[in-house]
Amino acid sequence: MGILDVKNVNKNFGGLKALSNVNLSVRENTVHAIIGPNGAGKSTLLNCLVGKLIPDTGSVMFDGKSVLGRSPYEINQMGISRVFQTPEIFGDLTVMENMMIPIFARRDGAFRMHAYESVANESGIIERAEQVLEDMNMADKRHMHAAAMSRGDKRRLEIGMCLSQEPRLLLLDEPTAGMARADTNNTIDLLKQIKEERDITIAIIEHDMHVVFSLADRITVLAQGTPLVEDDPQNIKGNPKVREAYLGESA
Amino acid sequence: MDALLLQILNGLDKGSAYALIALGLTLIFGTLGVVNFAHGALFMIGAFCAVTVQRFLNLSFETIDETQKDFLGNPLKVKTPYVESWFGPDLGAGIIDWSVPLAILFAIPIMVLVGFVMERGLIKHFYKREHADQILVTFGLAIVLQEVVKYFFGANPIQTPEPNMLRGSVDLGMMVGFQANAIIYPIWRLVYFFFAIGIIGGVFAFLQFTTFGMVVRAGMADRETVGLLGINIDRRFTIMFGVASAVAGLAGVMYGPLNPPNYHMGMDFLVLSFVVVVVGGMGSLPGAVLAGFLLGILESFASTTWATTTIPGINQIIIYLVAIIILLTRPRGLMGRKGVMED
Amino acid sequence: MSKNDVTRRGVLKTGAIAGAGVALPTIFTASSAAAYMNEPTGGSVTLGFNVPQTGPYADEGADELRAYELAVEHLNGGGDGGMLGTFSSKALKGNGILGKKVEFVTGDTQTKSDAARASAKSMIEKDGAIMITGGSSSGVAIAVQGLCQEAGVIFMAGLTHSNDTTGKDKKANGFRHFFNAYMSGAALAPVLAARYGNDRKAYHLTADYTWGWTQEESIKAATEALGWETVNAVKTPLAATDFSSYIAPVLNSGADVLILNHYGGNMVNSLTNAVQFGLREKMVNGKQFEIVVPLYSRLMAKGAGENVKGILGSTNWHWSLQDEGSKAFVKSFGTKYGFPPSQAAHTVYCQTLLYADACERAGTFNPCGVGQALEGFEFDGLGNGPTLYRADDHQCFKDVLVVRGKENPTSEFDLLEVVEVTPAAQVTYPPDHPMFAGGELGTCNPGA
Amino acid sequence: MLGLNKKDATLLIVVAALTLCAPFILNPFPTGSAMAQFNAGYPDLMQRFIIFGIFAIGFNILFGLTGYLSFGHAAFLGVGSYSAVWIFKLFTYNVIPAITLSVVVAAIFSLFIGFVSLRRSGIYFSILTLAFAQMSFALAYSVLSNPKFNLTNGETGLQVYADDPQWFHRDSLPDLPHLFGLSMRSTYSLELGAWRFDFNAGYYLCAVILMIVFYLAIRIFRSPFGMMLRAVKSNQQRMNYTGLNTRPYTLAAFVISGMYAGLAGGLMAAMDPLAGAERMQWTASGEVVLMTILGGTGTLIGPVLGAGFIKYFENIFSKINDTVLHNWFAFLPDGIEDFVVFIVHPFIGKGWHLTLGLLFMLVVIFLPGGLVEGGQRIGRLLKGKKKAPDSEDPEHHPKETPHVAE
Repeated sequence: MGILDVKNVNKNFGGLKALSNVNLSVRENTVHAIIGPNGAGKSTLLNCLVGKLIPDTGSVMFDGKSVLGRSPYEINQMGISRVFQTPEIFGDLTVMENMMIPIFARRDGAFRMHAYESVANESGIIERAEQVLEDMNMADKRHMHAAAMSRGDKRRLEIGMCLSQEPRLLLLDEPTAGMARADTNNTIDLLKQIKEERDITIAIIEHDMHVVFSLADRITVLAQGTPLVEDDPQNIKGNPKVREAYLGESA
Repeated sequence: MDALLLQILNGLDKGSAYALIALGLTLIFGTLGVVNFAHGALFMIGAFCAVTVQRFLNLSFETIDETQKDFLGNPLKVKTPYVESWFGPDLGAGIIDWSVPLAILFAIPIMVLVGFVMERGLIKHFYKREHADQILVTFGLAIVLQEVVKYFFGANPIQTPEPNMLRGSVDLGMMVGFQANAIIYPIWRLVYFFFAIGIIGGVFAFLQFTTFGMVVRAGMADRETVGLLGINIDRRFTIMFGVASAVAGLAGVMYGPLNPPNYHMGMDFLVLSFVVVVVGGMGSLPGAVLAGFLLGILESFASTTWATTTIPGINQIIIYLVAIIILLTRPRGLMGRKGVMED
Repeated sequence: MSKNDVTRRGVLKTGAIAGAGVALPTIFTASSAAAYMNEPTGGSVTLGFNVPQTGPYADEGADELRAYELAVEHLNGGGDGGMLGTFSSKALKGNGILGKKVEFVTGDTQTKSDAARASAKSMIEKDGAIMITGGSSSGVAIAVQGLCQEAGVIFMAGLTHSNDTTGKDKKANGFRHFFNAYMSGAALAPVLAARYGNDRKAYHLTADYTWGWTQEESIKAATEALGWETVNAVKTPLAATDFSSYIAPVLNSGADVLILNHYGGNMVNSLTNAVQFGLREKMVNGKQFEIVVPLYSRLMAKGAGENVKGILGSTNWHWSLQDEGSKAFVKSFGTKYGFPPSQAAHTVYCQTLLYADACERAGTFNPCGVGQALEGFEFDGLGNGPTLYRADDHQCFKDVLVVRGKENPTSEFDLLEVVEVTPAAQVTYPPDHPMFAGGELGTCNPGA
Repeated sequence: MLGLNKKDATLLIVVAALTLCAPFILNPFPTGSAMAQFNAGYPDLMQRFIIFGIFAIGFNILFGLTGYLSFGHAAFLGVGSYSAVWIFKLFTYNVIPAITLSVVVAAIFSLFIGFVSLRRSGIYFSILTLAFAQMSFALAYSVLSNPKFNLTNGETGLQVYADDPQWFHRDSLPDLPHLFGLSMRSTYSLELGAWRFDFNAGYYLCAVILMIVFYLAIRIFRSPFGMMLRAVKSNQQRMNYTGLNTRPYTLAAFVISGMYAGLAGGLMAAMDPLAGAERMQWTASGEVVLMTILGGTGTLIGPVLGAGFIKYFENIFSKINDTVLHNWFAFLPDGIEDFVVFIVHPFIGKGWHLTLGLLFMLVVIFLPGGLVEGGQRIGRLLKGKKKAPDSEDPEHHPKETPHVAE
């Protein structure tokens, strides 16, 4: 039993089988990578985990509770935070505000009518946000508008926002897609550091094998909507089926 | 039965106007991704093209008729249009009589030009701005256009009558075996309906069968990809804006004889045509046409005595009620595609 | 002064705020020394012309404004004097009012009650207008009349045709020269019966708001009294621009007359649509189908173009009248502006003269004095024959014109022809007539 | 002060000072002078400045913070006015219950309309609110004013008649809206030489209420709730995936702004006890959009400035006519004078709509931050002359295009 258990999940779009019979189990405190060629159903699977899509059949259990039919914010409140392929941050807000919002969400829940209190008086939240910014090495950018930052910084901020919620499971959707090599390496370092310093489970969808093999404890290979294999990184590298389905093309 | 047919017929001509305006709106929205609140104003400008042509044809010189007196008791100045003196009274009067259809020739280049100027001069700079900004700037433009027209033509409606030949009505009921007067229908409304069908057919054919249209349709589906193919999509979109503007303008030209144009007719139609577009589904051309006719017919039914006695005031709110219901039950409208203006 | 039952409110109106100890000295801004609101202290007196300058009635508003400027010119002794020369009362000397030069301010009603009240208030509060006049719709007239009553200035209504203005919404400070829906009915019905017979079936299309309803009620009552039958009366939305779905069922209903209780843009479009549907060429019940537009205005007739030809209706005044007053007015207006005045222009010109004259006769600008001078005032020479400003409801009683769209107009202004001048006696009704019941004139309010 | 930081407290004090001294500030020209035309310090217009300021502040809480563009807010204002006049008709002319009820009724109304409309976003939301508002207008203008069931008195507007019950009215009280006996119309005029200044009871009631609601608006802007609303505007997707439910946040903002609109409507009726249906029309909703944008969306003071600007235009600018123009340009040679008047003519007086439309377009195109941004730019320009331009300007950043409709 892992912290996240996906059982017999099927999802069709019209006639197209996007996912068929997906079984997957992410164990606590591991980094689990899901890889596969384009159109393998990685994003569909991810969307089923976070409440954006509902599978036709099957079950998705997080920590023993079903996530199916819950909306994204409820699933987040259960302890799953998600990092997007292109960084989703609050562009019009400052970095500091970006960091405070997830902390508010964790403290006050999905909605609270705190319209008369002042943000300036929320010392607990401010301290916590400053500490996370410190951890992310972004303290000097706290007053910047988030939209004005570089892509790498936006990614860093987004990860920081997710971490500030102390999630039980962190979902990363191609976190280095479209990044320059240097930014990619920075991100890898950041994620490695997170993995070492915290008790956290990470599920990562990735294209870049360099990233995958630097981070993953466990890898699931998806092809045409079905998991091909699930194994340790070393074994995946040598698996002929994987080579054929995936690595073969890009190698 | 005949009452039913009658209201369907009545809905058709109103629906034609809605459909034409909504078609143009959707073209602009689908190709350029711009929400154009000035589209009603284009309709209005079209109608005033007809007014202008009529004024132009009626340009006159004055002769003094001593036998008649004007309101101050002075000899009456009689006006004779130049056209009548050039082409003779009969042909001249005939030309004036046909001023509305003639105005089509005048309106097409004018409206295309207006469309180009609008797109190049203003809308172009708003592709990257928020929809709210687009709405606001075109809303401002609509006010300006309407006030300019009012400045030149006044606030009262101006008659632009149909040609004599097409005046009056036909008894459609008798043709299909009802008794006399059961279904009478004005000729010009029939003309308008078929004209609208023609234009709609033309636009669809244009998009369907020309390479230009294919590119535009591809652009509507995925702008970036087409841009990547190295096709100058921007220029085509400008042309598309001209086409949409001409469609709205022609709808306006031909509408004049139905109801005399006034400066605020654009605003009157604007809200309704937006409702039509939304009900049809943002970005769906067939949806816009379908919803236009559908809402026109529904509106007609809601104005029957039967409907208004059953639910008082239903004729005033039916359109909005339908819009609300559709939007809540079919969020993408009748034929909307996924992912258009959504989050 | 009105001798109606003095209500609680009536008592308060005169005593107004003075009686309320807590209140500051004045209501509005009359300084406490003044005997009444905006008492003119210098060598001039300011009138407030509140007309639609934007919105669909802007053209009528513009014509009203022209007439106001003309009236001011004449009052101050300029121009040819216009109807000052033909007016039966000779109190006006052409030296302003009570020796004070007449000045004016203008406001834009936008044909919205809110905006009209705002601009009237601004003219009273800011510009010190002693009298407010103008307007082109009944809703606005009633709203502004109410405001003038509260503020303590005289309101001389412009174009307002609803029975309510001098019916349930009448006010002691408000006066109407224009005729009303009841009078239209009373004047039209006999003409209709004479021309179209007593055995007709009428179908009403009515603009769905206050004025439309009172007009429908009036015409219905008048025609039914002559033997007509009302087949149906359908309300049309005010915002409607196309009336085809209302017109189409008319022929099927068995009706042989269509009565359009519409005004302005509504009238232009409904009439255009009705003609389009070929109604006028039809024979129903063995009779020629007819259309009637009870309230005509020349500016609107122009909008309807060819379609008005031969269609009967009523109007307050028309420039082709040949009495001395009308001729004088048309001459001075036409000379100044190059085209003949509309009925709106005529009525506001008369109202301005009547107000000025009342001031002269009363010897004061005090609204109560002016009101008293106007109440029961009988005059002639202003174009509508002998006229009475009735004390009970402040409505003018005078001849009403029945007109018809002209078949062969000689100019763009020559659209209507007068077919009958209905004498005042025939359109007079008792003050307690049920269509006008429900309101209280109250007592005049001088504002201070 | 009052839980505000120094900057906000200064702003509040400035606004308070301006509103309290408005009778002086708005009447800068002597009464008899030629420039007196530009005086705006008479009670009716001053009241309007404040009332529409309140309306726009409320609208800005929805539009400025969450980015939801409502084209139907005038409906709440109208509903507020109708409720207030009904209180006058049935119970008392005292304005306190009337204004209270107008806020409550507007809240209920906006809760319902907001609940339905907020199921959709972007232009769909705009059209839904527009549809609701137009329905309300049609109902108020004719359907609900029929003789059998006259709730709104249609075209004329709802007003108090002599035969209305007014159960709690006593003869010693003014026969106009009042505050415990102090008539809203009572005005004290101060004559100072050639100048005249009007101090109107109704205006000061409005002013006090404005200060209260402006203070509340500041609190909302600076609160975590306000931050959440800005986050909704910025990125709803991120909101959802951060564990926040956007629906109640937007609904709360919608209801709050509806209550502001209702308050404005109630005050309007309290100043002038007549509620006309036109104030519910969609063009009236458009007007508050114009005010907010013109002043500066999402800023605290912007909407108030925008409201003042437009109302000044409507009431003062629209009264300039050709005669006045000829007076102004009389110093020019005749031919040139006529030409100048001819050029200017279409834009002034009854052409004020045209000028307003042009101005509005210019603001949207060149000054998306409205008058407030204009002021800042000018301020920066002036500062820039003294010292080198600040490269680290926290207020101004290139804005990323949002990829979803707000």
